[in-house]
Amino acid sequence: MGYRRVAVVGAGITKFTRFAKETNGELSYEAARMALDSCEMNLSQIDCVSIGTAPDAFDGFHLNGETLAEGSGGFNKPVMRNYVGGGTGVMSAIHGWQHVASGMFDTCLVIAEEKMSSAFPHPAGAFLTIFDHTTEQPVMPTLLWIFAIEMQRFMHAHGYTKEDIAKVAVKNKRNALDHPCAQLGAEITVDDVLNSEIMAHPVNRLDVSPTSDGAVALVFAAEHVARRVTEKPVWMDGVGWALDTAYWCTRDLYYPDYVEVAAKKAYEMAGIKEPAKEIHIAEPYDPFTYKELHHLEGLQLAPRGGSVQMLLDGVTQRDGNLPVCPSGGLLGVGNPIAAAGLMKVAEIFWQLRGEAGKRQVPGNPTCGLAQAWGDLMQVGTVVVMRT
Amino acid sequence: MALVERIQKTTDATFWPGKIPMNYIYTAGRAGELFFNAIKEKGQFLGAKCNRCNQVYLPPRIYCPQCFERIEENFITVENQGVVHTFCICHEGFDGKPKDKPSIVAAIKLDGADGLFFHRIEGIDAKDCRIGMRVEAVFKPKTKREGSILDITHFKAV
Amino acid sequence: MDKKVAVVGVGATAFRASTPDVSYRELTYEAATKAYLDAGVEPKEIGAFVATSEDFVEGYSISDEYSPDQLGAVLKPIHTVPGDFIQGLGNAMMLVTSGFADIVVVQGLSKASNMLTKSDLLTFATDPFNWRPLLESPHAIAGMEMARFMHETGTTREQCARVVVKNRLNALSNPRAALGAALELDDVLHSAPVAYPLSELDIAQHADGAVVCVLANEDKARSLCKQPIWIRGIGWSTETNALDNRSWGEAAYMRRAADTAYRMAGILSPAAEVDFAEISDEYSYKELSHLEALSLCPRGSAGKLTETGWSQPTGEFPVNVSGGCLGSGHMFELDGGQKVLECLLQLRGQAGSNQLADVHTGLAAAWRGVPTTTGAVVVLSDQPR
Amino acid sequence: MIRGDKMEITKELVEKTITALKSKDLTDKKVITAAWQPNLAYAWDDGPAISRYLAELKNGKIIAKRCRKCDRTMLPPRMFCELCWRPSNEWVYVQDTGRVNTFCVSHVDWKAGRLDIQGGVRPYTPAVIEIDGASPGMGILHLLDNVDPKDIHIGMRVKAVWKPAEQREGSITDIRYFEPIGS
Repeated sequence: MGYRRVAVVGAGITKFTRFAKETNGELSYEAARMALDSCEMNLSQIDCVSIGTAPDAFDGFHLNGETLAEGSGGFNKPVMRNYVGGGTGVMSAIHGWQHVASGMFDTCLVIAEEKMSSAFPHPAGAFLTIFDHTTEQPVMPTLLWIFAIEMQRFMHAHGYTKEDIAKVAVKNKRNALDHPCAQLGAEITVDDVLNSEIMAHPVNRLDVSPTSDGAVALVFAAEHVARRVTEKPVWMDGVGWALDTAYWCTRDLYYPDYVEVAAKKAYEMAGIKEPAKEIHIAEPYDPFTYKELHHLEGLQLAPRGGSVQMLLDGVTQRDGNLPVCPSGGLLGVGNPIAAAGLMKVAEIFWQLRGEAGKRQVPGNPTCGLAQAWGDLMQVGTVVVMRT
Repeated sequence: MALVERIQKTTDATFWPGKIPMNYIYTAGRAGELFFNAIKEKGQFLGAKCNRCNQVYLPPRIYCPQCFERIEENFITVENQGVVHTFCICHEGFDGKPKDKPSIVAAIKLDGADGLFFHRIEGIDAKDCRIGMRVEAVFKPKTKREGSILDITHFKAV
Repeated sequence: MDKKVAVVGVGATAFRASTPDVSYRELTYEAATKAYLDAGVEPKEIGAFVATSEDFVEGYSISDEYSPDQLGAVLKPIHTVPGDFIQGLGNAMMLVTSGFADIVVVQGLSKASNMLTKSDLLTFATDPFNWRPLLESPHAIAGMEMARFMHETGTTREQCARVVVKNRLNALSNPRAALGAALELDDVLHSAPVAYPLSELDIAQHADGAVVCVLANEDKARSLCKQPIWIRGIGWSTETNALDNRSWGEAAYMRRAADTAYRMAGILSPAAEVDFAEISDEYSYKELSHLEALSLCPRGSAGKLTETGWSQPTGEFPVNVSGGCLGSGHMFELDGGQKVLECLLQLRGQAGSNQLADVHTGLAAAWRGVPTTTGAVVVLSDQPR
Repeated sequence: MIRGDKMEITKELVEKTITALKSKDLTDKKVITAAWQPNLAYAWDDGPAISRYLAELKNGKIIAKRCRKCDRTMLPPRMFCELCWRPSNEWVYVQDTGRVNTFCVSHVDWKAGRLDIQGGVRPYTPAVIEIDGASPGMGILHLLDNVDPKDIHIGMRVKAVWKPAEQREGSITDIRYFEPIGS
């Protein structure tokens, strides 16, 4: 099946921070303006806008997509919001692809924004109400529980230790030192992670990405436009997404089937037979340390039970064979949910164009992957990009 | 058949009550900060002018929604008087509960601005309110102003 | 964009003011079962799914989690569009024309009866600095819009009230509709004022229900379905959620959405080429302002035409024969779904006692309600472009 | 309009995109803010599956539903099988015992408040519990108690501790918690 070729031609990003003075519309504008400037386009050349923002409960607006439309360049334009919980950031890139690949639009401005600080002092109520209102919420669960529960199962299945998993935080926070937008770049040790306060065993403070404000924007274009505005289009060669059942307690959480299904669809579309060989650089979703490893296995970039060995062998370092989260990921750059996912897609864009500055991985990568996860351990969203 | 079994007795049809417990503090943002400080400190309204589109946005933006140029530097003062662009007579509050006394809620085009400002008109009978009528902002005393649209108590007919 | 897409199956529940005997799961499952049966497909043959919902309407902080099971979409590509059903339909169409999937499903659901604080909910969609502190009803935004529309076009409250009388009467003969009633003009005009000129009966009450549509590309449509209904054109547009710089006297968003849809459909003269329409009427005046924005009648004429019976089922251009939102119920994101459903049934000749004679092209148009300025339009036809 | 294309996200470029504040700036009104507490209240219809589930919990029993085609006993019960997508079949009672599929030891409550562990407060120990009589892997989210958190392990056998009948109200919390069998 031949698809209409779709390229990313521009990208913009705000700094990520815990409390931003800017409104959610202003954050969107800053990212969108930078993305348009990066490819010297103006708003009149944009056919449509896709907005990604995770729960309305963070920004604090019912119909948050409508609230964000104007700052996202959507005034008097076709605007559509996409939503798959935490997977929304990468879904936004997929949604941008859908708009242009459909043939209905030649250009699409994709914005992902989150202003989690509006939920004050903490978005706890939003995390409680992701669970089934009748059968789960009465035991007063929190988001941390579901991660800790999954991490426990993942460690149990493969015999992984907390010490080994902690190395993800060490790697990503160090990588983030080179990211000008990063909220939590740091030089830390495994002991720092293990000795940080216990949140919900086996999860410690430094296993967790922060609460953040921020926005990211990408410009998508059909081939004939892309060739006109840039010499270095980055092609969206494969996209895939999937949701598993909402009955999350009925699944074995040790393995993310939903990521596998999404990845296989993206690989099929991109003509990738051996992902571990053909993909040079990966940005899997890392809201928690173990999630990077969990997702590498689901993405078929590490064998089941083999992701920790890759980490220990240095394969996933920025100068390793398969650099993973060279941006610094959510653990280091920060986690304004939807924006964090699109930040990963933007990182692949900059890396493949050789524009990642101090974060640039060696060896002129030509094929990269970004992935996000979301909902009740449920959503996989994957894009494969090539120069 | 979609559902092989359905509830057969009304008493078996139960529901589960719940709330989404959230609490918010919003920031006014870069443009809003200037706008509300001008109301608070000077009793003035600020608009943002896009020279390219020849529009004065009120409340001001850091960007022009139409051409997307940055207009953060182009804030100008507009008048405290203007005309009623449209209005309605509101009998319910924000929560849908009936009010003791209906209010006149109006969209007001202040002189010098293109954008509309929303507030209540007081001191006239509802049936005397007209589209096109001139009105003026009535501010609280400066010491009582906090940087909010409620620093304006209401608009009155000129 | 020359690829053709058709609706090959549709399923819906009845729309009712409340549905205490089923949860959102069973409600959606019923609509999906009917739609798949109608299309002759099994869930495993469906390539992708689009759900439409908004978190705070459903009562979850991440409502999309609960979308796959009742659609048979477990481990399938499914995502949520927090938008009107017709926007979801547009997204599903993109999935077909891009070649991602041959068969795509769109789902809309309303459990409006389960949301107890609807006025608070709409207030929560407004600007926290420039509107909320006034503590005024969100209906005031519609009331002010109605007043400006009447001022600019010369439309009267009586003309708006005629829309209510028409649509609620139409709903009496539609077994799916929740709110059929035989009203007189005075019942509407003298109902309690809410945000005058808007009165209680000018405002659509809510309803529950679910609609599922199955879309397919041309090959699949012709093999699956004897009577595919083609999506000839579709469009959506947002003006702005800000109150200060929107158009108050006309539904500019609907004009732009319609422009896109008509361009895709190759329609130059909508009033002549469209046979009937199902149009958003969450508020009585919206049917009139939308008719004008959709270029189905000249600006300023919709009220007068309504007085003449032009938009009655027996009139020259039937509008909201189903009863519309006023008669079927306002169902948040599902509003567009109700309109698409009724258009499909008319075009298939399955609209029962409300069936119009000799209709080939219908238009469905939805607005996302206060405080938004987002509209979506789809032109459906028994013949492809 | 071909560009040289050497765009790099630098510190200078992003510096002015965000003005970072501190929590105190919001609470002390160093910047202009607006507070809002939305009133979002619901009454979700339980439907035939969950209303029966809750009614049986009130009776001190756990009920599941069968899918004959998939040979699955599904908990919580549902009117259709989400895998084969057929209407589900008969109701079956399952046990109030089970096995810990996975768990964690939480030092925070749902409001992200820290529990006073040093002060002797017991951490929350939520778990996914595979219920005996339901299909393998078919678990529910609940709490473990009456066990030292250090002794909890995957595979541990547990039993429901119910509220007294007169206190039960048709809720998952009619089970107070699960405790190890034999404790």
